[in-house]
Amino acid sequence: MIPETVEREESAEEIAYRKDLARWISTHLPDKPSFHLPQSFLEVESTEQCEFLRAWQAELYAAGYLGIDVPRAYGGHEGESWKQRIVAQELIRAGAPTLLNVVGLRMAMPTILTHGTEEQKQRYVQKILSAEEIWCQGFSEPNAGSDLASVQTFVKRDGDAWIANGHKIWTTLGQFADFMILLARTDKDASKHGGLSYFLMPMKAPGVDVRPLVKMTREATFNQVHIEDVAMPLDALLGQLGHGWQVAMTTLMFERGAAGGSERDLHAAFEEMIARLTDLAKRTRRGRTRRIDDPLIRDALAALATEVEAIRHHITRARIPQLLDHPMAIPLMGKLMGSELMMRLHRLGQDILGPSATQWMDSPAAVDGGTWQLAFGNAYGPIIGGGTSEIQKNIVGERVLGLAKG
Amino acid sequence: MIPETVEREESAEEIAYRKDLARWISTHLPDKPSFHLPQSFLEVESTEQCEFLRAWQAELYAAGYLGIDVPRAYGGHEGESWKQRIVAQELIRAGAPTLLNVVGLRMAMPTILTHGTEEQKQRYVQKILSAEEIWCQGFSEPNAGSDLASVQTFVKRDGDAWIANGHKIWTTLGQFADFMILLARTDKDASKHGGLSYFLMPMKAPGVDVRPLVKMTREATFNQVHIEDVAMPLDALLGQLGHGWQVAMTTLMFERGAAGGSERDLHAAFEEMIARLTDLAKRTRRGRTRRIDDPLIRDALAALATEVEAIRHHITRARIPQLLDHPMAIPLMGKLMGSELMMRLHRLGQDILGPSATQWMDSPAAVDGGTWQLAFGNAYGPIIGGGTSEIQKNIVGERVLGLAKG
Amino acid sequence: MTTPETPTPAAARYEYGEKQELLRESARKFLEARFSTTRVRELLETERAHDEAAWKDMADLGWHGILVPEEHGGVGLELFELGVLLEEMGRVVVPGPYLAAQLATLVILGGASDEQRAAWLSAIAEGSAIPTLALFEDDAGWDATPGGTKAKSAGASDGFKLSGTKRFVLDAINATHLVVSAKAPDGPALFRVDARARGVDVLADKLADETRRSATVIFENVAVSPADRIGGPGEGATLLARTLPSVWCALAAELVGAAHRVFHATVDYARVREQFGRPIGSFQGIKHRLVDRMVELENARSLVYGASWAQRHEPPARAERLARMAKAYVSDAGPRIADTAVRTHGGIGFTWECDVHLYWKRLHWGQMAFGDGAFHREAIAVDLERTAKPVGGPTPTGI
Amino acid sequence: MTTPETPTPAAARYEYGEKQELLRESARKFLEARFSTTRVRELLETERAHDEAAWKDMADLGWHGILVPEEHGGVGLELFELGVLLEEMGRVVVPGPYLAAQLATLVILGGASDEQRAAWLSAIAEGSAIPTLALFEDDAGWDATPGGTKAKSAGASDGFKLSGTKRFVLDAINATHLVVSAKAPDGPALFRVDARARGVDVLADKLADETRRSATVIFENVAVSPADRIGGPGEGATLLARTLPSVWCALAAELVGAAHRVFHATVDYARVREQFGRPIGSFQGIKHRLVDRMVELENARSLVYGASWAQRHEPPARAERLARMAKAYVSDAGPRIADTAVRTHGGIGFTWECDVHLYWKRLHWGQMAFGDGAFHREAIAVDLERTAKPVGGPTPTGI
Repeated sequence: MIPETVEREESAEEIAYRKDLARWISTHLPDKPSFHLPQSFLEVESTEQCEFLRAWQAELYAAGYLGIDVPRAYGGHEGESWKQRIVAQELIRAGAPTLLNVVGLRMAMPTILTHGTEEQKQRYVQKILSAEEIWCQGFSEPNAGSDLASVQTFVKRDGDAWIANGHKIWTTLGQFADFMILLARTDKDASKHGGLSYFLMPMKAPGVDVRPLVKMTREATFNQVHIEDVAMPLDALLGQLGHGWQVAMTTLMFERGAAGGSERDLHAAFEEMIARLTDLAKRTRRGRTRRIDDPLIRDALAALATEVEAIRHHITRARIPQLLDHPMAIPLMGKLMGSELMMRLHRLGQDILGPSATQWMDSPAAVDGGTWQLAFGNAYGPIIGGGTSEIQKNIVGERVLGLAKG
Repeated sequence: MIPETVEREESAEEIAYRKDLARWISTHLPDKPSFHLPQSFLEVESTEQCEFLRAWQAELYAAGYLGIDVPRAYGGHEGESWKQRIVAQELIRAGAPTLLNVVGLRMAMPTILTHGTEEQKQRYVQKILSAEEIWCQGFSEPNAGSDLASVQTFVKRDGDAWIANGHKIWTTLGQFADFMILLARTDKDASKHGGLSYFLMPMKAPGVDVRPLVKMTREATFNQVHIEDVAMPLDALLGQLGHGWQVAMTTLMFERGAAGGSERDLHAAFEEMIARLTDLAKRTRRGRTRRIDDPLIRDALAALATEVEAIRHHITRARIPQLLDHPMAIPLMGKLMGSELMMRLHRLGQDILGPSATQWMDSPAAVDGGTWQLAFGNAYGPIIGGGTSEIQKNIVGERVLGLAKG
Repeated sequence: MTTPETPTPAAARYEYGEKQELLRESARKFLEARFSTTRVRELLETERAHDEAAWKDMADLGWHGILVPEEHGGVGLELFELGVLLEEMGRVVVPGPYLAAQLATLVILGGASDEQRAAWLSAIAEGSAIPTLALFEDDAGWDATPGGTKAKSAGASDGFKLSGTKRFVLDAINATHLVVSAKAPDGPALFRVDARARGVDVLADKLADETRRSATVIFENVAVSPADRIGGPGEGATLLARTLPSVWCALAAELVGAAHRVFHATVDYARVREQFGRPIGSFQGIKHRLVDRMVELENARSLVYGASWAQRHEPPARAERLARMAKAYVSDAGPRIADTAVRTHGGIGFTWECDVHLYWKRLHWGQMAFGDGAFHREAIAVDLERTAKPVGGPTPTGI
Repeated sequence: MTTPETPTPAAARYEYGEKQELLRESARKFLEARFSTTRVRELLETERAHDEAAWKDMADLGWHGILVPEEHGGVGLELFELGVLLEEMGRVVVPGPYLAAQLATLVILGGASDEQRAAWLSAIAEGSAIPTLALFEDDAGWDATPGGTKAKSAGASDGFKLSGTKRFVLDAINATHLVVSAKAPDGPALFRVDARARGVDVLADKLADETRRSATVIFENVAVSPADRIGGPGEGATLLARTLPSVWCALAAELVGAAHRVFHATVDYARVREQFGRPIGSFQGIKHRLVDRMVELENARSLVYGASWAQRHEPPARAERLARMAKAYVSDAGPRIADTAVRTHGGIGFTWECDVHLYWKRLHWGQMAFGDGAFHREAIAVDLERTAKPVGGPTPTGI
């Protein structure tokens, strides 16, 4: 099913690609497994989930639907990047299983492609695309959350190896990962930002201890990673020694969608969310009244649909420098706007559900198996992870509006 | 008319007092003059308005309805303070003309009663009550708004006089005032807060130059006051030399309602506002639908009525120390809560009015002569004056919640 | 206008004296000792989340009979004092059927005959009878208008046969009795039904708030004796209309307790947690948001106290309006306070290990239970419209 | 997923090229030279707030005929380009009838016959004819359903006699022609009426936004020729339904310009104004609020551009939805941005001397004009409901 609203703006080539893809997805979509499938890569708990999703990603890659715009030398298809965006959209629309190796795809891969040596690119990229090697992120520490530059994990040179010691936290996929993008201090005497370096740390190396952390949703999907005398080869360093902060900023730019077309991927999810909320309001009632007939619900739904539409038009506008006050305005506000909007969409979902919003997963009285409630709780992930909304507002206020630091 | 909601909580004595008072007001309420009467003391522009309101305040005082709880020695009636609150409530309910000398009554008088010498109390208080002498406030300066302690107006001792030089701003009633409560620097070498003193400055003295400032409502009701070599007698100093900051804090506590029963006065105004908004929504329409029948208006009105009711119950609760986490919690949040709530009440008024909210005073298409719009614009006064909402939040966050200064 | 307030006569407004403060202090002591979050976390892993030993000790403290008149073995206090107790329970997110039993007791006390009071109340006060309200249905709103549940006459002496499905029945799995609304041949009726009666089927929910239990209860031709009808023929709806406001107040009191505790835990965290070399509470982004929540918390508390008092001391229309205001306000303020708690705690606030989520879930449960904000505000608007008098323009802004 | 975007074919989406940028630059240059706030303040003190010299110069620039086809003396651009121009006008809160004339021209262009176009458009392009919309009535909503205004048949050859009262007629005192909706014997109709015709009575409003003029216009048996009916018999309502979305877009574009200018003036102020020894923009209380407003401003701009383009290039239902979204969003974002401007400026922002109030008033005017947010959102909800397809649970949050 190709939504008419996208079709109208697209070229014949785009439409054709979308149609072929939709056909491929509909014939290759795996059957629902007997176990619960996570709603996103942030929620992968069990090995069976991990392997199911790994196989699905590998199939997508094999069919040419991942790494479309990555050079062939590194395992990509060297195609046009708009195709990759269409793939992301159609996967969401088809309700396909989530991609697994998203830290690899969205953070490690672009950072390696930007800062890596030729050897590093050849070594890592293809196995990220195929999900043969899973990646996790090692930035946050218990005392370095919003204040990321204060990380204390320390890496010292010892002959032909780097030796790491420290403690990372909120490590999604840590229990399955083969590698971690690691931000660590390499010089205690240098400035706070200048003493950092960026490594590609093997997770299966001796001294890496991954301990699950349980979320408020009861899912054990992120971890603490204790790093004790972990030895890494010299080429585990990405970028220059002491330039870790700059490399990490590249990663965060990609994570926050400031550097790819990820607003467009996001927009597909938001648009789908409006459709699903509208549908939910049509099939739920309060007393004898359909929720969609409640003027307060109607007003809130229309207001959120308007914001979703705004995101769509940001994408069109962002192509045109003359219509931007600051080149980074729209990209930099993406994470703030997107994560908060998704939370508000989910709050409206709860309001629509009313009393049945009190029900949890698989409760007999739950609507849609309680998945609305699970997704609502998990909506805090994107708000807090990758820099809280407060940090995002500082970044936008300082970099885009030119306001002084606090 | 005694609203049943207040009556039910009151003693027979209170009810009787309220009834007598209501009767007095109904027989003494002056006829509406030919000119526009200001909605509050913040909006007095012309001499005829000033004299009309001065006469009304004098009549209230003469009848024993002002200064009820002030000692007889200073012109008061030495009565119970609950009576003063009932007076404030009934005046609002009866739509009586506003009090004129409010800076005197709410700021200068309590500060003089707290920090003044016996002579100062005798000299000033009675004439404040009777509106014989009008007062204005001289705290803010062009470069000392939120950062009040940075005032630069300087007062130096010269023999038997204090000589003042400086520039005050936002001086409501400045054009009519006989005295100003003046916060000024007396020691440039002392600390920012320690070098301040507090004076009672005669406004009719040579060197005082009052220039009107026009508000966005077009009303010329506040002023800039240029002070050039203004000589004051030695007993113009209130409190000790160098203790001006502490004395000013007393003034602000009274202004912000933290030290009197002024939440209760406010509550009467808010309750009346809910009644008037409800009435407005009943008698206005959008198309053929009464505004009160719009579920969005109903929801907003009920939400605001709930907050108004909360203020009422704060008053009851504030009597009981065990039910307060911090003794100053409710008093200190009063200004923030009250001014912002009044703004939101007025915004709802505009939403109810819809297109006719675009009309200004006395436009033929305006509802109620455009007074809703005037009051809406003027609702910024209490939000910005006396410390903006941001300053209030700092005060509450630091003093009540114990959060560190920023 | 400016000197400190002279207290008005005590009789006219609620007082909070030694009696209430003693109750609060003893409650806090008991609850903190017996319901640490460690213990709460143990209990929520159990099927019934019901600490029977604590339940018995509460009986000794007189809590089950707090509303029950002394002649029936209770202590005969009022809703206001129940609120004090529930506020303390909310502070520790107490699991178990205490709230459910008290809400049902409020309804029973509002409608039971002398015979019924004599027969039922002492067991409630002892804690051996645990009633709960079974009022809501899929096709009926939170106003508990009886929907599809029917009480057919089963012949004059045999009483009724009850059939229907009730939703969101709090602690049904812990209850001994269900207070059920139904359409009887002679009009809306309310019945007390033995939870173990033949034809009663309890299907446990799984709640997001795991400290709570609720269920869908299906009644299939359940025999009810005429002696178990609460209120006279046709009086079921008016009886509920009269007693539900007290139920809302009690519920709101519990929620205020939870909001209070999680708010102040968050303030404490903001005072000590440092980032960028400063306590995070020193940043206005955190500070101002906490102050906004403080205002909401204080509003909620004042509304709950005022509304609880009003149920016995103000005319019914105003008492109902206040109860709805208290519930509506805490319905919305609770989740906002919980949201601020998670955000202020950052990543840790999103973990199972941190207690914040226990409160977050309780306050979101509370948002919906017995009517959300919008539901109650619509009824408040009806009342505002009814009582509004014709007046003129706006009141002054600068007073 | 991560490399920079390859542009998709230009034909499929709006482009903003040299033509548009030239228009914007020349507009900005002209408007800043001719409509400084000093000049705007002079004009608002005049009865008509209409700078006739500037009006003539605008004719030379081709602005009056920006939408008028070249064959009728115009420049034949589209709504998107009109939006660029109006955005610039909003930036300087331009007084005068330009907006009014263009809104009416949008409706005329949507329905006028070839004869009418030949007869009317060149005068509009010259600036000698100034039309305005007279659509709204006390008892009709913003959807401009004709209310009590009636066009009685005055005999077959004599046309109609128009009677009724129209409210909020923008720049009626400056207009030469009124585009009036009325109920004709053969259904809803739209007429072009000479503003000086016998029986037309213009009662000027006094607006809070003093840079604007509007009026109540009373029609009393005004003779209208059949040649002045726009659209065929019974087509008045559909014609309005088809053209009002463009009107909303144009209005929203002007408001976005005003919001943009006052927002950035506020940011500039926050960068230089110091308190407590720091620029006030360094305080998160100010900084975070400004960022919130920036997001709203950017949303509004993107919606306006997308909606303006859609009016010519997307199907009518979607074009209407987008236009309503743009107007609804700016209706609410505008006043919020204006509110932040006043608060950030502090006391000075509340003075007549400071330009902030000019924008504050314009944006509050704009909130209500041609339908407020809630009005348009209700229609958006109808469309959402109509187009929704049955689907399942939520989409993922972490994508």
